[in-house]
Amino acid sequence: MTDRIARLLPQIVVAPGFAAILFFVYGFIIWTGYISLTNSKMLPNYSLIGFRPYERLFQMDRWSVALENLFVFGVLFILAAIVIGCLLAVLLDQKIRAEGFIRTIYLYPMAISFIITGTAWKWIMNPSLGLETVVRGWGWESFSFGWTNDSTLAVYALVMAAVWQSAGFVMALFLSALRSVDQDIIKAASLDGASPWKIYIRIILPSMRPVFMSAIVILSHLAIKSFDLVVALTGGGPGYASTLPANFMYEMTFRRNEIGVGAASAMVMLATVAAIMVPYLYSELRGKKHG
Amino acid sequence: MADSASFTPGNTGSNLALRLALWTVLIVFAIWFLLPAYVVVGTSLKDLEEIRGGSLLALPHEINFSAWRHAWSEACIGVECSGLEPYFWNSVGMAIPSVIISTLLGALTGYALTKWKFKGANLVFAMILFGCFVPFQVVILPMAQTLGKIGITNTVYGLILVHSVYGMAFTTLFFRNYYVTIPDELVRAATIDGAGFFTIFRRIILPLSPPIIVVSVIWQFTQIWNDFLFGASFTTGGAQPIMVAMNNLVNTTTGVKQYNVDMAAALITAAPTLFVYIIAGRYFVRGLTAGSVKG
Amino acid sequence: MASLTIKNAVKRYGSVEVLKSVDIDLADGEFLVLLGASGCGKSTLLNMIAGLESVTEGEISIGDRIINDVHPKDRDIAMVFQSYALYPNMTVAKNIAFGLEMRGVPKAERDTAVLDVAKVLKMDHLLDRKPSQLSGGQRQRVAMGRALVRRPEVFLFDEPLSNLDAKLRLEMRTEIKRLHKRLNATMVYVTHDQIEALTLADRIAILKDGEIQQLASPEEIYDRPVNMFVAGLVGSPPMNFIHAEVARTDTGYGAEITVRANGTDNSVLLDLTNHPADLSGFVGREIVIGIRPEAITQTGSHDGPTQCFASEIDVTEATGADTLCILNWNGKEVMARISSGYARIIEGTMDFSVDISRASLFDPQSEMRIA
Amino acid sequence: MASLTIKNAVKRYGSVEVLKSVDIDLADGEFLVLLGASGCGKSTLLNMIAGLESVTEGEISIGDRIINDVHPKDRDIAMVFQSYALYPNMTVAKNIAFGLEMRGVPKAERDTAVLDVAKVLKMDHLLDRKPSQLSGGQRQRVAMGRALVRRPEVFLFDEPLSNLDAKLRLEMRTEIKRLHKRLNATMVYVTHDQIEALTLADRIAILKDGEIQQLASPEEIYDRPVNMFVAGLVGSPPMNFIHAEVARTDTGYGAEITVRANGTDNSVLLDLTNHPADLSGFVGREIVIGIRPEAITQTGSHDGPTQCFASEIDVTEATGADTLCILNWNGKEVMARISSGYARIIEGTMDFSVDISRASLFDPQSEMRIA
Amino acid sequence: APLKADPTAEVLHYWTSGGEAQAVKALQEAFLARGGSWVDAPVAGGGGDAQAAVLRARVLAGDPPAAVQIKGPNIQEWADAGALGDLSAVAEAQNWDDVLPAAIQDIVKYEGNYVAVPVNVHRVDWIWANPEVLAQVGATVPTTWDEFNETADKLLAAGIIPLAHGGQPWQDATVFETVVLGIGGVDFYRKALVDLDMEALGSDTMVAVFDQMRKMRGYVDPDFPGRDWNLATAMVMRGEAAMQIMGDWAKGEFAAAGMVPGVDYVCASTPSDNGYLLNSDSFAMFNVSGDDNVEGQALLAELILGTEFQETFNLLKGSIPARTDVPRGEFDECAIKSMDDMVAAAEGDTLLGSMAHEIAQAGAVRGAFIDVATAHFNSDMSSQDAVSQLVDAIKLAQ
Ligand SMILES: Nc1ncnc2c1ncn2[C@@H]1O[C@H](COP(=O)(O)OP(=O)(O)OP(=O)(O)O)[C@@H](O)[C@H]1O
Ligand SMILES: Nc1ncnc2c1ncn2[C@@H]1O[C@H](COP(=O)(O)OP(=O)(O)OP(=O)(O)O)[C@@H](O)[C@H]1O
Ligand SMILES: [Mg+2]
Ligand SMILES: [Mg+2]
Repeated sequence: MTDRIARLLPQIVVAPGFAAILFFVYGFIIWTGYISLTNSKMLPNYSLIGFRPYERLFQMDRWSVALENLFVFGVLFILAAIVIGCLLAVLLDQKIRAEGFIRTIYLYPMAISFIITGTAWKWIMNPSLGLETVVRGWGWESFSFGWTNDSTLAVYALVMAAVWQSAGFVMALFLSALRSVDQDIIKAASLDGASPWKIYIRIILPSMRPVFMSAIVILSHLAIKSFDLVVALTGGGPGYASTLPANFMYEMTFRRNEIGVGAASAMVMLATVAAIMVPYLYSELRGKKHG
Repeated sequence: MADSASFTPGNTGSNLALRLALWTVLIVFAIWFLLPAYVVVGTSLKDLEEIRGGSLLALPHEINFSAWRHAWSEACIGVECSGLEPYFWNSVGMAIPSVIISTLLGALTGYALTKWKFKGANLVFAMILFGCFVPFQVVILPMAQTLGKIGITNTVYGLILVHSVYGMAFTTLFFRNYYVTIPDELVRAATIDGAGFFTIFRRIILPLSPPIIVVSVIWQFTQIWNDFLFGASFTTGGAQPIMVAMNNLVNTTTGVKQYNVDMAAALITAAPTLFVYIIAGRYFVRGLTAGSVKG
Repeated sequence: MASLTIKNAVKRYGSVEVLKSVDIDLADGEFLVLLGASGCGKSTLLNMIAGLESVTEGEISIGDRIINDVHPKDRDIAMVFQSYALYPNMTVAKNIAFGLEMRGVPKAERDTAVLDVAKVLKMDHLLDRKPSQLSGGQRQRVAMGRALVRRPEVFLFDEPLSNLDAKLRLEMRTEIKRLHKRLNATMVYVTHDQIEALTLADRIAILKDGEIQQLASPEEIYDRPVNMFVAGLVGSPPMNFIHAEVARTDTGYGAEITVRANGTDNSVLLDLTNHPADLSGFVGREIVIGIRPEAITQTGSHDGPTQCFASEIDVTEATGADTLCILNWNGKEVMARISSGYARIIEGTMDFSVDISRASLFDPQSEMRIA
Repeated sequence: MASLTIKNAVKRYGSVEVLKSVDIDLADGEFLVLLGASGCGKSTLLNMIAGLESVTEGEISIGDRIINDVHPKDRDIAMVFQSYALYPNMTVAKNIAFGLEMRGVPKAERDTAVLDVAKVLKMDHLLDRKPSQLSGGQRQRVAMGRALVRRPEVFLFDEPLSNLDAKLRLEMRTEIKRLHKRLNATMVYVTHDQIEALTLADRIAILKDGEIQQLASPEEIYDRPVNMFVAGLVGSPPMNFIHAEVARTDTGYGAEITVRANGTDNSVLLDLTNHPADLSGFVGREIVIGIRPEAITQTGSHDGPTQCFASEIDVTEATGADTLCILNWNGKEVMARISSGYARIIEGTMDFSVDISRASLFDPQSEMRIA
Repeated sequence: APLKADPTAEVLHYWTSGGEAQAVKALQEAFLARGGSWVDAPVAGGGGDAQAAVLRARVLAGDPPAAVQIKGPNIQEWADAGALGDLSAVAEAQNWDDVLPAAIQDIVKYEGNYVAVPVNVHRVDWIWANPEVLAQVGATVPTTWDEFNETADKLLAAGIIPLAHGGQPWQDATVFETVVLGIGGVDFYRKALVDLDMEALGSDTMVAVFDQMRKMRGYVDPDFPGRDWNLATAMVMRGEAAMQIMGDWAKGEFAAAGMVPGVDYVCASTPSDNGYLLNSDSFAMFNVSGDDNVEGQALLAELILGTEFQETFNLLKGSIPARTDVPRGEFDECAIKSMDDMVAAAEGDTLLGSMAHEIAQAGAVRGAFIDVATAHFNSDMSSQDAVSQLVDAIKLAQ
């Protein structure tokens, strides 16, 4: 009997946590899915009305803007964070004196909440308060940095602040991967006549595919979850030019008494996440039987 | 180290130019990263007069910590003029148990999933991992209902529960990826030596885990400390964590916006996480190498 | 009593059959080596004995006790792993004592036991070090110590030497052999190094794809391999396989091969008359003659009945004590081993003596030994 | 012209002198093996030749050209690494072609070159695979291909076989040897496996702590090691060192040792008279007699002048072709090697023949060979 | 029977800024003075954006706060959901029916019973102007929209920001509704913004409204997006800008800075034909359990609508009392104007609920209005497009 328990112990240990995840993640997703098929307004309401909330969702201009923004924001944010993180990692990898110090500078934004990040950049991007005035004061009269105040630029302001916060983390990821690259490969490439630049471009970076994957997964999770940053930096504005789906969902659910539509938008977000994550997880875990 | 300079024993001339370019880029980025910190710190040390008169980027004329004192112990948040101090301790009281619980849960789960592979372990892991990606706005309403049912709404326990559960997705990822690199033979040897599941965990696995514990703790602490949404939704008034109080404080203005107090408040709020990153950042990078990179 | 009996053991992972009906019967104190290529199921079998993997079918017993369902810790077995699996966070002393501690042996007793074992393994001065501060050989010794201290009935070794360099491997091999003599415990030892197998084993079990090919003494395996797989696996440099047709001769049987000498291919009749195998059924058919390199050597060094003929040396390789010569027989490479003194003098064609009585004959279809 | 000359090369890392004035002069087409223990500076020297490490002092030239300051890619050197250092993201074909591509060779030309090399190495069917899909031996071959395709003047190998298992190592060794014969390129080969060194080299340089101990042909090194370090490093099982005092005898010189036989220690006088070394200065002093195991063997198998006496066998180890016997001389272990036929019959005490003319004598103080 | 507990009330509100915070403080002090125990639950930000989530979370958790600052149709909806308690007892004892104007009663009553307590009445359609700045271009506060545009152009020419504005959606909507009221008139406002008459929403008048909005956009400085309203007010105070269109809570900021109406600043209704856009804050009383909480609610209700508190509170907040019988003595000229105008508007049936401030509309419909108003204001969308978007959005939101 005790032997039986001993043999089942791993399952027993995993069970509470897994049960919690099942309930708090999957249970809630199912709940949300259900609600997204109801006419819930102020409070959840459990009588089904079919896909009407989704129809309404996709007719809303605000939602198209949010989706479009997510696409622009997500792609640019992930690309920029990876490019900058990668660049910094490669540069820091050149036997830099004071590497630890510089690395800390690059990494510290990770520690700061999006609320503070957003607020700080809001101040800096404020045309009359921030950088713009300063630079113009130096004599560069046409300098313009008021991205948050321009409907077309606001989403780039979000990208910039988000990249500011995450690039250091990506840099850390890449740096640690660079450190574990086989030195002989570099020597071999150098003997083969490749310049240092070529060695990075052709050999080292392509061989770090798993790190790129990890970085993309982590960054896309940040992108999809981005909410605080929008609230603090642009407030979704000007107008709703820089809202993201998470903000849309919040606005619908809590401000507009449209819980059904909010739930529908949440389900669309989750489906997006699943579309990225499931293939990734599948390919990651399949080959690791002996893990 | 992927050092390329040593490949060119000659050519010191172009090397110098390269080095210069390299440092330029590094410094430009350092400035970019430091700019907000500079603005926030600088402003928090100025008095209002100076803020109004000078530019955002100017150095403070004289260091003036009154804004800090004000934000810490005097500023009004709603009708209570207690400063951030009580909320700071709220956050501490919430973050520490949440970090401990989620780290422990993640460690145990990661250990069971890698070293005692049972049927479906990978599926369980994948399902837990997906929890990382659930936008928190989605779970507020069902979570509120649940907390209400359990009867821990508007308490620190509610927040601890929430953070532990959603944190566990991340910590499990970290620990699992780290434990995959620990040879299974260690567990086998210990099994033959007569150690059981928990003994092996406590005596063998846990002592090997500091690098990843550091990563997990830093990550979790940052996430939990910086959380606004859960804190704002599931607590009110005196029970709120500092991030919410800070937000309230920054939005509590009387006539003139006290930028210096706001910035000081932001700094006080960010201080613990900054401290953790600056002190333990090196271990963070090291732990990343050991763990999640391979994910 | 610590005999080890494996009856009909089968291991399946899902639909993959990793071990197919393995039967092994070990007497108390016997030293069995499991030899086989990578992935043939050696570790799996060992893990099944240790209780780290379940037994799909069949029975494993130690003494009279069937242990299929006994927990590893209660099997009275110790195991040494390829990677040593030392607990990195514990000192050497703690590593060795851990098994005793888990079994509730009091501290004082543990300490003496550890010290005893450490003395036997000449590492009592290392007891306070952490594994990371040890050299490969020292780590290996700690792993042994951990197994020894518990005085189990059965020792299992999973390629314990493969992480060591050649020199150390030699040393540790001798040490294990000595230990076995002293303890007289039952040991099962996994390796894919045939030299290790030959030098250590009382009996060797040769595994291929989860099936035992031959289970016999090292001499038997070396001299009388049951099939071409075993013949090719054991022996370094490996046995030469020469395809030839059996013909009846005046005195009995023979097989004609072509041997390149002085630039031309000459026909040579290998005399199989004195060979113990019954070739009556093979006249006019092709067989495979397996001759080990050391059975083809300079003239005047064999004891038994030999046959001499000249052969051209393509390449020589001096390995120190011996020199390997690559000859050309039947248009294929054949390796001969001569003593080093010769190689340095002779290049080109020289006379070789072939001890055909020590050759193994195989049926090319079934690849089985012709008895 | 692709001779390789290293003059007085020194390498320092900060204050640590890793290489101390190394002098090597290689003729075109010569095969040099650098042999030495781990950390003795083998890789460092190779990297300096390749241009991957700077030269602190001294000169390295290929042909007439001093290459100290030439960029690696312009040195016309190819290198094969222990870890193979294949580019994991490229196919085999791309891996091999990369060096050509970097040198601006047009695609069509590259493709033919790659195919040629692949055929030579029998891996034209693998060209589209990624390194991760290859076995160890195949990877090794790709690494070779990458070096070959560029037809450089000098090949460098840094322990290219140490990641392979014994069998594959043997195969690849032969392949490298054959390649060298075919290409007749200058090759420098690093290893710490003495068998590899002995079989491959035209000349061997033995390194210890950054200093060359002996630079000579394999025979010279095996038979006439300049010091005890070299003697102990080369040969497996290693040379036996027997400490004994030189005495004048009727015919010349001798050294008395005690040999355990039939349970008692008997005194035996080893006759050094026929030994070429000049022992006049050593009478009454202790010397070290280095005898290789194969020089102590069953009676009747030596050609030269031998000496026979009985000795007790402590342990035997059958390694297949030969059997190693551990004897007890002067209270210490001495290893003898006999042919396998004997070992299986004889246990206890038997007669051994010792070929003392092949022994090396050393001064125990300086550890240098007595000429 | 349980001992009579101390009255306790948890008050969820978003009055964290300026005069508002002082006003709440006054209420708290009064409550404490009556032996109550006040649990403050402020959730700052965005006119209750953050508070909305908290409230829903608390209600779903079955643990609502005692009093929550909500208003307009939201009260009806919460009541409809069965979340609100009944204040009839207090109301009757205090004669609320007699002292509250009908328009206010409509807001705080559900099915004839009081479920919320009105705190104040805010007028939304105000212009706050800095007379000195206006004088620089020889202007006074405009009384028609044409005049407004003229004055603004002059200010612009003089390098002065004509309109201080914060680019948050609700502020955009505030300007929008005053323009609707001004350009379209009272009836048009009622049809379009209250009754959601599609014809009115799609009419040329609405096009004209958006044309005016486009002009307004030109009168705003480039830094306006995301600016808090009180910072815009400060711009008027400091003379950086000439005018601000904002509800009378802006007056709290002037007062807090020690400025005197008619001297340091002037208040005037935005141009319209006697329209009055009403905004009223109120505390909805949620179903709570426990005697102490019920007591607390009653006490709070009584205090809030007490003349004394109505006076102090509204003096601080800048609004006018919800009840009509509060002595006017202490109030300034702006407040008095507001009181007079409200009485007149009520008589002339020109008293309208504010759309932007959730009196006329709540939730989805208000959101739809705001979306279009802000989208138009922050882009170069044509008025025609804006109108058709508005029609679509309102249809979708209903
Ligand atoms: N959990 C598993 N699921 C499926 N197949 C497995 C599992 N574990 C091992 N195998 C397979 O069983 C076979 C035997 O594995 P085993 O580890 O016993 O080989 P081995 O003989 O020890 O090889 P090596 O010399 O490389 O250690 C291998 O083909 C392996 O792929
Ligand atoms: N960058 C360096 N700084 C300081 N010392 C170094 C450096 N690189 C190598 N060494 C030292 O130089 C010595 C020689 O190293 P090298 O790699 O040449 O040894 P090796 O003979 O190739 O050994 P192995 O067989 O282990 O590969 C070692 O003691 C090593 O610690
Ligand atoms: Mg194995
Ligand atoms: Mg090396």
